[in-house]
Parts: sequence; C-alpha cells; structure tokens
Amino acid sequence: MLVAGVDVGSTQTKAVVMNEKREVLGKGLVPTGARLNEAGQAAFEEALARAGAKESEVGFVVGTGYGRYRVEFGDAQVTEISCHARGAVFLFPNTRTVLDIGGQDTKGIKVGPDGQVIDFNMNDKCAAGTGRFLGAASEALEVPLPDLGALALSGRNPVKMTTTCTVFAESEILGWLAKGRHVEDVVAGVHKAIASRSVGLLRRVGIEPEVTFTGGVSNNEAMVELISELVGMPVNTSSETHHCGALGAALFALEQILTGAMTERQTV
Amino acid sequence: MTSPTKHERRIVIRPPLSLAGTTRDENRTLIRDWWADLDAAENEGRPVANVFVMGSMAEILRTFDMPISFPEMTSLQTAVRGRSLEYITTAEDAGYSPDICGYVKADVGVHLQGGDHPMGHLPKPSLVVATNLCNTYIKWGEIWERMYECPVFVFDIPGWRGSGFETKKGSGTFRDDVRYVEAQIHELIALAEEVTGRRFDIDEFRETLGHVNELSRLFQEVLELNQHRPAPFNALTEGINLMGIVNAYRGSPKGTHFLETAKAEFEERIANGVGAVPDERFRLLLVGTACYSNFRDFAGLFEDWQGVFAHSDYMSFAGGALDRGIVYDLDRPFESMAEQMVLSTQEAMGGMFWGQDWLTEVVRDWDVDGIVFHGVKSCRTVSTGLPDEREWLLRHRDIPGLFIQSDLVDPRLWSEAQLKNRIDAFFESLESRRAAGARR
Amino acid sequence: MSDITAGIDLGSTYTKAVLVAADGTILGRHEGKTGFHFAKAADRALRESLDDAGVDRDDVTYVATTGFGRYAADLRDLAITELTCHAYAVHVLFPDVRTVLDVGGQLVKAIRMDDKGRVQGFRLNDKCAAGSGAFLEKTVRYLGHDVNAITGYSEKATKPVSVSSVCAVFAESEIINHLAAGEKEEDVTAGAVVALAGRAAQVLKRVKPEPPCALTGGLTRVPLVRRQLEEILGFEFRVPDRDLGAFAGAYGAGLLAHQRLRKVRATEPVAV
Amino acid sequence: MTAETVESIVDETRTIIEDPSYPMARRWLEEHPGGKVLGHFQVYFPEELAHAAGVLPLKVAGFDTALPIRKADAHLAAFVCSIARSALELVMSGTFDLLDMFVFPPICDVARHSCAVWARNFEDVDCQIIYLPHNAASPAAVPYLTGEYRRILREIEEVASTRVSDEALRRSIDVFNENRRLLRELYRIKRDTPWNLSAVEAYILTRAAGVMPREQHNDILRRALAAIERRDAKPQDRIKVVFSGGFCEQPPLDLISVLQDACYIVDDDFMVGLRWILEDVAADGDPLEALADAYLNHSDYSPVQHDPRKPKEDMLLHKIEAAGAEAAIIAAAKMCEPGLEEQVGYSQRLYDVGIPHLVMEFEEKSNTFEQTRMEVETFAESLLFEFA
Ligand SMILES: Nc1ncnc2c1ncn2[C@@H]1O[C@H](COP(=O)(O)OP(=O)(O)O)[C@@H](O)[C@H]1O
Ligand SMILES: Nc1ncnc2c1ncn2[C@@H]1O[C@H](COP(=O)(O)OP(=O)(O)O)[C@@H](O)[C@H]1O
Ligand code: SF4
Ligand code: SF4
Ligand code: SF4
Repeated sequence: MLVAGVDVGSTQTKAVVMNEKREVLGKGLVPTGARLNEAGQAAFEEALARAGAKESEVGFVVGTGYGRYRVEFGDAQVTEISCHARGAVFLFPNTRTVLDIGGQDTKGIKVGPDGQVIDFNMNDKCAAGTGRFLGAASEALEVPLPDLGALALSGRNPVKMTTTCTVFAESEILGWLAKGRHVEDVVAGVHKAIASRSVGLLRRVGIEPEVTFTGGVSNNEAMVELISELVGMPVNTSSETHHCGALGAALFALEQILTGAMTERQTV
Repeated sequence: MTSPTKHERRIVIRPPLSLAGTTRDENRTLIRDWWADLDAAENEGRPVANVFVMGSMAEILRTFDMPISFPEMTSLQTAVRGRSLEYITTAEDAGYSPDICGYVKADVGVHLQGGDHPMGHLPKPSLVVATNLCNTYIKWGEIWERMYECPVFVFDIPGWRGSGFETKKGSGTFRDDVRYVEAQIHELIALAEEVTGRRFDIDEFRETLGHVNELSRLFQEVLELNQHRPAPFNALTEGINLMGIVNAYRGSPKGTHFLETAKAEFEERIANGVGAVPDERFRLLLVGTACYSNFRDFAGLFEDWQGVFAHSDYMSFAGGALDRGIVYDLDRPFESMAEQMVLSTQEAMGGMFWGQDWLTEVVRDWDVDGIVFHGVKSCRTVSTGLPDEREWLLRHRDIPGLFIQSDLVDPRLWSEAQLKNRIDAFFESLESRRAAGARR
Repeated sequence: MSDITAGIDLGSTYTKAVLVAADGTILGRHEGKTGFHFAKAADRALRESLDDAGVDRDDVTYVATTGFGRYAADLRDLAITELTCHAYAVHVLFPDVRTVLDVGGQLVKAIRMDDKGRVQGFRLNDKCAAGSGAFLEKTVRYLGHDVNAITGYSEKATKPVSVSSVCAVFAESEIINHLAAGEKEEDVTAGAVVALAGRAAQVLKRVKPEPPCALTGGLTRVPLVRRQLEEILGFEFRVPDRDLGAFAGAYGAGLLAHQRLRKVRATEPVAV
Repeated sequence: MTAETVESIVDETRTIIEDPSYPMARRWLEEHPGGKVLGHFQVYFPEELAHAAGVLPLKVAGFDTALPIRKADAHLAAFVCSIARSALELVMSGTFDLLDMFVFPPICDVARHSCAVWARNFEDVDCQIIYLPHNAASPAAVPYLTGEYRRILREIEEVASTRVSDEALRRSIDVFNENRRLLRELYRIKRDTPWNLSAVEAYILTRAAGVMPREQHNDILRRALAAIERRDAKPQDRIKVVFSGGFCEQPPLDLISVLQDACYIVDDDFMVGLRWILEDVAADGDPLEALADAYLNHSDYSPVQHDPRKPKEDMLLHKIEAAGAEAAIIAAAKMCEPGLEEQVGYSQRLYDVGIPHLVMEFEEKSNTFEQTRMEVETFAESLLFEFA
C-alpha cells in the first residue's frame, strides 16, 4: 500500500507519494493559485503519475500547509510545523534545528531525535522577508527566480535594504538601481536582508547543530550560503528539501497506517 | 464560501464561558450591584475612586464607603461585549498611539464618549490611586488627572529588586520599605478624608482587613481545587469571573460569600468527576492574559484539543496578591498592612518578572503538560520578558511552552489562522512528547 | 511674456509635472512612471508638459520639485515637501478647506492647514504597504489588468468582499481565496479599495479633521475611495476636478514657485 | 600652536560614543587593573555612589546600527523599545563583559522586566533595581531614598571590596557638580547662540559623560567650551524649537542632524538623566541625603516620573519660553509607552496655547530618515514660507 503527503503552501503546492519502505516514489509541484483543492489534487496527481501509481493504491493522505483543510481528498491534517520537522529528520537524521522559508512565512523549529517538535517560532502578521520578497525582487529585476541566487553570489558590495516589506521591496530595489548600484549588489542586498531576518527568527528557538534548511527558498544557493554563514555552520539542503513538508506529511500518513498513531483529533 | 466537505471536522461542543448554577447567579448579581453602586454614587454626587487590581487599596478606601471603579475590569468588559475597538479608535483618534496599552485606550475612549459603557455609566473619578505595580497605571492616572483635575495618589510599594535581592522580613531594607509604605497609608487616609469629607474609622478598617484575610484563604483553597484531574474549573474562562469578584469585593463579606459558593460548586464537580472541559486530555498553564476581544474563539482553540487551563499566573498577580496568602494582624493594622503589602506584592511581582521558579512549582503541583505564554501587545508589564522565561523553562526545566501573541482588547491584533497554526502545532508536539515518553 | 513656473512631483510611482502661469492657470501637464531614474523622469515630465502647453523651456523661470525624489532632480530651483504642496494647492482650489487627505502610491498623508494654506499638522501612515495605492495596483495586476482597471471594476461592484488582513501580502492570499470561492473580480477589487479607504480614514482621524475636507493623490481617480471615506467619516470630501487631484502636489509646487519668485524678486532685483 | 577647534574635539568624542565596545572604559580598566565597573540603565542613577567607591559608572545608551541586534530579540517581546534590546544585546554579545554590576531604575514596565531577563541570563553580573520612589512628593520619600542609596552603596562597597566615607562621597559630589555646571554652560550657549553650537555637537559632548570617567569628561567640556568661545558663526534664518522625547532611548545622530538641517534645537531632554539635578548638590550634611533630596526636590522632569509638583506640560511650556523657542518637536521612541502617552498631553496643551509643534516617533536603530526629513521640512516650511 502507498501513502501520500500533500502540502498546500501559500505559493506552491507539493505532493509526495511514498511506499511502506519509506521510499519516495514520486513528487509533484504546482503553483497554488486560487483554487487550493484543485492545486492539491493536481500536485497529488503529478506525484502519482511520476510514481506510476493509481489513486486507489494510496491508502492514506495527510494534508498540510496553510491550505491543509482544503485538501478534500485528505484523510487527516497536520500542521506544516510538525511535517517539516518530521521530514527534515527523515532527510538528515542529525537535524536538531529546521529553518523553513516558504512563500509567505518563515519558521524556525527545534526538533528531537524522533523528529518531534520541541519548540518553534514563525513570523507573524507581516510577510516581510519571506520567499515572496525574493519573488518581488525577481519581478522587479526581471531575473527568473532560479537565477537569482547565482546573481546574488556575484555581488561584492551588497546594498543595505531599508525595507523588508515585500510590497515596497520593488521600489527600493529600483531606487538602488537608480543610484547606480549594480544589479548583483542589489540582489545580494535583498538576500542579506532576508537571511538576517530569518536567522533572527531562528535564534528565537536556539540554533543547535545540525541545521536543515527547507522550503522553496532552500533551492536558492545564495540563501544557503548566507544562512550557513550567519548560523556559523553549514546547513543541510538537498533537492528534496523543498518538498520537506509534503514528505513529513507522507511519513505521518505511513505511521498512521502502520500504528494508528494519530489521535481522533487529527483524523476525522 | 466553500461548502462543507465530507472531511469537515467533528463539531466540538464547547463548554460555556462562565460559571454555572448558583455561582453564576451570584456572580451576575454582584457585578450588576457593583455597576449600580457606581451609578448611584454618581447620581448622588458621592465621590468614586479609580483604582487598579494590583494594589487597589480597597482595604482603606472601603472604610470611606467610597465605591471603587476598576478601569481594567471595565475595559475588559468592553472587549467581552465586542465594543472595545470603537473605544480604542476613539482614543487613537485623540492621539493615543496604536502601540500603547489597549486597556488605557478602551477606557479613555469610554470617557471621551461621555462615559457611556456597554454595561453602565463610568463616573468621573474624585480620587485615583495608582500603585507602581504597573508603571502604566501611573500614566493612566495622569490622563484622568488632565481630564478631570482629580488628585492622583501614586501609592508606591517598593519590593522586588531583582533576583536575590528580596527584602526579607527582618532586614533593614524591609524595615525601610515598610516604613515608607506605612507613611503612605496615612497620607492616603488623609487624602481620602479630604475627598470624602468623612473621618477615618479604625474599627471599620480592622473589619475590612479581616475580610481580606478570609478572602485570601478561600482564594488559595479554590485555586488548589484545580489540582484535581479533571480540573473542576477553567482558569482561563471561569477564572475571569472569580477575578472580577475578588477584586470588586475585596474586603467585603460578599466577596467571601461568593468564593464559598464557588468552592462548593467546584467541590461538587470534583465529587461527580466533572471537568471544566469534557474529556480533559491536556492540562495547561496560562502565562499572561487572555484575548478578551475574541474570548470565545481564544478559549475554543484550546478546548478543541480538550485542553484545560488548570492555572494561570494572571490569577496570581491580577488578584492583588491574594493567592500569596495575606494575613493581616488586626492588632496592629497599619504596620501589618504595610508589611503584608511589601511582602505580597514583592512575591507577586517576583512571580511575574522572575516567574520561572513559581511556574515550575505550578507545573508540578497542578500537573501541567505545557505552558501557554500569551504575549499581549498592550501589556508590557506582563509580556516583556515572556519569550525569555519560556526559553529558560524549556532549556533548564524541559517544560514545553508555546508563545503566541495577540492582545487583550484590540481585535485588530487577532489573527485566528495564525494562532490556530501555532496552537495545533503545539498540541501536536505535546502529543509526540507523550508518545516518546510512552516509548521510553 | 509673464513668468511660468513648473511644479514637478516625483512620486514613488508616478512623476507629475504641471506648468503654472502667474495667475495660477494650468498651461500644461504630464504624468509618467517614475521608474529607475528620478532625474530622467523629471526631465521627461517637464519636456512633455512643455509640449502639452506649447511653450519653450526658456519660458519657464522657476522649477520647484516635490515628492519622494525632490532632491534627485538637478533641474530644480527649490525642493518643497509634498505636504506643503498638497496643502497649498488645495488652499488655492478650495479656499475654505482646512483638511487634506492625500492617498498615493506608498503613503497616506493627512494634513491640517490654516486659512492661508500653511500646514499646521499632519500624519502619515506607517510605512507598510497595506493601505497604499501600491497594494491596489498589485491586486489588479494579479487579476491581469493595469491601474486603469481599478476604477471600472470598483464602480461595477455590488457587494465588496471583506479584506481583513493587516498585511498586503496576506491580504493578497485573502483575495485569492475570495476569487477561489467564486467572488466576482469587481467585488474583490472593490473589497481592496474599501480596505484601503478604511486605513486612510484612520490616518485622517489622527489630525482631527474639520469638514469640509479635500481628497488628493492618485486615488482620487477611484470614485469609490471618496464614497467610502464619506460613508466612514460622515462628511463630504471635495475632489479637484479635471483630474487635478492626482496632480495636486505638482500644482502646489508650481504655485509655491510663484510665491518664491516674487519673494526673490522683491529682495534681490536681479532676475533669476 | 593653533588653538583646537570644536570640530576636532567633537570628532574625537564622536568616535568614542559611537563605539559599542566602550573604549574609554576599557582604557580605564587597563589603567586600573582590578577596577570595577557599574553599568546603569536610563534615566537617572546617582553615579556619585560608584565614583566614591572608585568604581567606574557607565550609563547605557543604545547604539544605532553599529550594534546590530542578533541575540536579544529572542528574549524580549516584539513590542519592546530598542534601547531595551540594545542593552540586552550588549551583554549577550559579550561587549558588556566589563561589567561587574548593573542597576535598573524602575522607570517603566520594560525596564523592570529587563532586570529579570538579565538576571536569568547573566549569573556573573550583579543585576538589580535601585528603587527610585514613584511617590516623589511624599514627605517620606527623601528618608526612604536615603536608605535605598545606603543599601546600594553597601552593594557597591561589596563589589569593590572597600568602604566609602562621607568625605569621599563629598569629593565625588564636587566632581559631578562641576560636570553639571559645565553641561549647563553648554546648554546655555546652545540656547542663546545656537549657530555657535549645533544640536549634534552639543549632544555628542553631553553623551560622552556616560562612557568615561567624569574627570576626563570635565576636561573635554572645558576644552570644548573654550573652543566654542572662539567661534563666531553667522546666524541663519531658521526656526527655533525645543525637542522633547529624548529622556530614555536616544534618537540616532543622523536623525538629530536631519532635524537640525531644518531648525535650531535650542533646548532638549537628550540624556536628561545626566542633567537631572538642576542645582549643585549640597556639600554639607549627610551626602546621601543631599543626593536623595536633589533627586526628588531639585530636579528636571520626564515622562517616567510622576510628581504633582511638576505638571509636565507646565514644565515643557516653561522650557519653551525660557529658550525663546517658537515651536516644539514632541517626539517619542517607538514602542515607548511612557513617551507615547505623554505626547498626547503635551500636544493638547501646545495646541491650546497655540505653539506650533511636530509630533513624531523615532527609533535608535533606524537608518532611513526620508520620512522624518519630510516631516521636519514641512514643519519648518509652514513657519517660514510666506503664504498669501
Ligand atoms: N527554483 C527555485 N529557486 C529559487 N527559489 C525558489 C525556487 N522555487 C521556489 N522558490 C522560492 O520558494 C518560495 C515558495 O516556497 P514554498 O516552500 O513552496 O512556500 P509555500 O509553502 O508557502 O508555498 C517562492 O516564493 C520562491 O521565492
Ligand atoms: N488611472 C488610475 N486609476 C485608478 N487608480 C490610479 C490610476 N492612476 C493611479 N492610480 C492610483 O494612484 C496611485 C499613485 O498615486 P500618486 O499620488 O501618484 O502616488 P505617488 O505620488 O506616490 O507616485 C497608484 O498606486 C494607484 O493606486
Ligand atoms: S500595561 Fe498591562 S498591567 Fe498595565 S494597565 Fe495595561 S494591561 Fe494593565
Ligand atoms: S510591511 Fe509589508 S510585508 Fe509587512 S505587514 Fe506591511 S505590507 Fe505586509
Ligand atoms: S524607551 Fe521608554 S519603554 Fe523603553 S526603557 Fe525607556 S522609558 Fe522604558
């Protein structure tokens, strides 16, 4: 039997299909857009297709992410905090601290050896300095998101961003360019601003090795480098860390099937 | 909006927010009477004093038969009645910053709108007694001073000096503190005589002190009842009712009577195995205050997980230190009152600022699973050091704690989705702790 | 030929230029995106407004700049803040108005002035995009349109949705949810306008407005903003006609330039 | 030899006060091996007590972006002012390793909590509260404060392993009286001829008092006063204002400089604790009692002290009048409850008496001043432009 985890994020929806041996068979990634349930379904189907599996083979689906209650085909919901923790420890068993930077929020999580959440912290009411900020920079500069990191790394004299407000980022970026600063220095400045904000948040839970960096922004090599520098140790990332939340959800689903570990509260 | 799906969550029946039975009736009558008393005083042109829950000086003022108004309570009531935002914006329109205490703004808003309050009419104070236990009290007093030109007496109770600097009984500093406080008792009496035109009556004073002794003893007993599993009352919701009465009726036989009724009801619940929250699964301790503008929803976020608040530090500091055990010696009323003030407020303040030891004890004695630290933007007195306290308890005592943030009365700072995310994750983590504990 | 002055408002999003004759008549104007280079934007706006008026650069004797980029344009003779400019423009247009609300791309400014158009007090919103014109622009961009669509949509709306988030980014998700729930684009746009007006009203209240008030800034182009403000505050707003609301800053700068010119001439007889 | 200029003295002082590593205190420690350092939080502390025991008192003021907040945020709620964060950061980042003792006055809810946060985290710093009375007008306040000063003095003696005589206290009072006299002179110049001493210069010279031995500061002030004497700048057409709101957290220097671009700041309450006592402290009698009496009865005002004898609006109006100012800037530090609350009372009264004023907020950590610049410029324009 198979299980799946579907992470309906604010920006991107991720899905993972897994077998009982905890092997990931397929992954899906679609933009979330306006219809959360459809996005969840689409990502799920993409993962199924990659896995070469049929929906009927999937015995249990756990939904997570900010749209978790909208995953109508889901059997249970777990917060993305628990899922990222679980996923990160699965990917890197020595993980004790997780930093997840997604589209609208940033989370710092302290985890125990079994992937249980010991402590966490996330941004509140203000999306300043989240992945969306990078998105705004990418739009303002017309540099595709995946190329932003490399560009940032080539910046020698990062500018000092004064706003981390995602909406105003654009005009400040243009302002720096107008002052004649190089694009790469501006991009580097943007990355620095987000990195220091995120690490500030992470410090609130305390940073213990190893640190695993998850969420969409972990794709960005400049962020990985800056975060490592700020926390004073290399951080773990991989091609799987973007899907970490969905992965954790799938692990919860598996556990439920194997042990019935979830409480009535979580499954309905 | 989206239609309910097959996976719509189980509907949880939420328990009522307040006390039940005779306790509830008595509570309602007392609150109604309290408002009626304020009204009557205003209509008859009798002086009213504005005081605060931490250091109300009810012991003294009551002997002058002066109704006491608690702006913190009336501000809280505007929120529970869903009206706080309109008062807060009135105050902000008058120049008060969005970043200051919301209780102050809700109250100022009521005054600026002529005193009309959802539950009655707020009289203009003839005397304000502000203790130093919250510095904002003093600033609040200054606002009325400007509005009504009424005297503001800052009753200064030095106490907490930092860790290890407790002014212990018998030390020179303790004697200095007591002497200073005792001098102020006499100053306040003189001022109250001037304001009311009445003579101070030492026998009435003794009687009032006696009632406070009784109230303090009962209050401690009631709190201890919640060490039972399941907890007979929810310190978050029903706790508020208790607090209202012990403050408004401090020093009055009605206050003691009420606590007796409440105690009997809780004992009965215990006898019948009834808990405040059905099928109690988690026992919590609240540090900080609740969010009253969204009280129902706030409580629900925990009740949904069958979590009950067995205790809260709010029931300690906002009860005028009653839980710390006040025993006045009626043979030397002034000196004894001064001593008790210094000792009990020192403990209450220590418990707030330097709370880790007290919290550790409560976690043990009330058998608590985790602490919810609710940082309220309005109240720096309560919230400034919460993140540090939480972190310390987790690191040094392995006590799990959740830090959430909203406000006492300002619904604009309420964000249910974000709170829910955090609270759900916290319960998930408590659950996985439990599972890990069971595995071991 | 008598003096002509130019007022150039280098706003965070748009740069506006107005040519003003000594009697206050508007001879020409232009509006364009501010973009990367303030100096270039200012040059372009001035040039285009000269074309619009059919006058030569040499005929312009004094240039006053205002707005966010007022110091960045070298062509200026004087830089004045937009608060002073908006107040003065409104004073000239509506002499009995004492309170001005300027709702623009990034900031909401509430200004109280005296009977001469002198600023007496003012309040700005916190620099947070929730409640700014930029947020509205983003909303319609999300719907696949440009700013010009805001007015059309918000006029068509029948039931504006409620947008409660304090953050523009979270509000965007809220808006997306509304769309997903099948709300109409016009009701969603109008919902964003209503939220913005609510925040602007908050800022205005801080200066203790005395009706009649005037509304200026780019958002005067959205009639719903004004209606909404009138509903919240319970009094009427004057809005400059001929789209002058959006040009109020530049116009005020042009008018004040004349003031300055007179003073300079009076003190030192040498022509500028 | 050419006489030294105000600029050179100010530049030299500026590098000292802008350096969060407290270079002068470190130098003092090198010169006094085994010396003890007592830090204290805003607003006022009777530094004479430390001085008399041979302990170096340091007054904490925050730093702008030179001290980035890395660790402190995790320990304090989000809605807390910057100075409290900066102070905590100083200890958490190790910069304050030079402290042996730290004292908070109970000025506000944040300061009282800070004491607990410090004590929980730094076991080697003796951290406590000095109880400055809140019932300032009570006849019992002076004797009470005298006792509290005595308690603190005992604590200091213990830290410094010494005994302090009344004579030593009187000598210290002399040093500080001299300091206060020099500061009064500095402020007199700024008030009467603001073109000869800018607000930024006066601020730098004043603030230096908190970070170096007071004798050295007295020297700097004497040198600066002599240099100012030689200055003869041309008055400019600028409005004169009084700045209110610098009693605790300090606005960044660049912000003060933005303000002075638009107006002359002829009086202010920057670092008011250094100038809290308005007259010489009596040199005879019990020195502790003299200090207590001076704190309570011969002192300035601030939003963190309630004293029915000093209605704050009256005090402000008096200040404006005495300085010959035509307007006021009513500022408050962001998130500072006492400061923000006071703004309402001040601006209401100024409005009633028709004194133009600008209400603003600042933060020591901010580094963009666009908005403030616009605010003050507009404010100045409203007073300077000729409107028809
Ligand atoms: N290939 C990529 N390179 C760089 N950044 C990326 C990439 N893919 C996604 N991102 C960033 O990740 C963010 C989305 O992260 P995600 O964790 O999926 O967020 P959420 O769960 O909130 O939707 C985007 O805002 C974007 O900034
Ligand atoms: N044609 C239009 N229709 C509707 N709204 C408009 C239009 N043009 C501009 N706006 C609104 O006005 C805002 C710009 O206002 P403006 O006062 O020019 O700001 P700034 O001076 O900061 O550039 C835009 O963000 C947009 O919301
Ligand atoms: S700051 Fe807190 S304790 Fe003080 S008045 Fe406000 S709510 Fe009450
Ligand atoms: S500053 Fe920007 S990101 Fe932050 S709340 Fe405001 S709009 Fe949102
Ligand atoms: S700035 Fe204000 S809130 Fe902060 S410590 Fe000072 S007085 Fe307290």
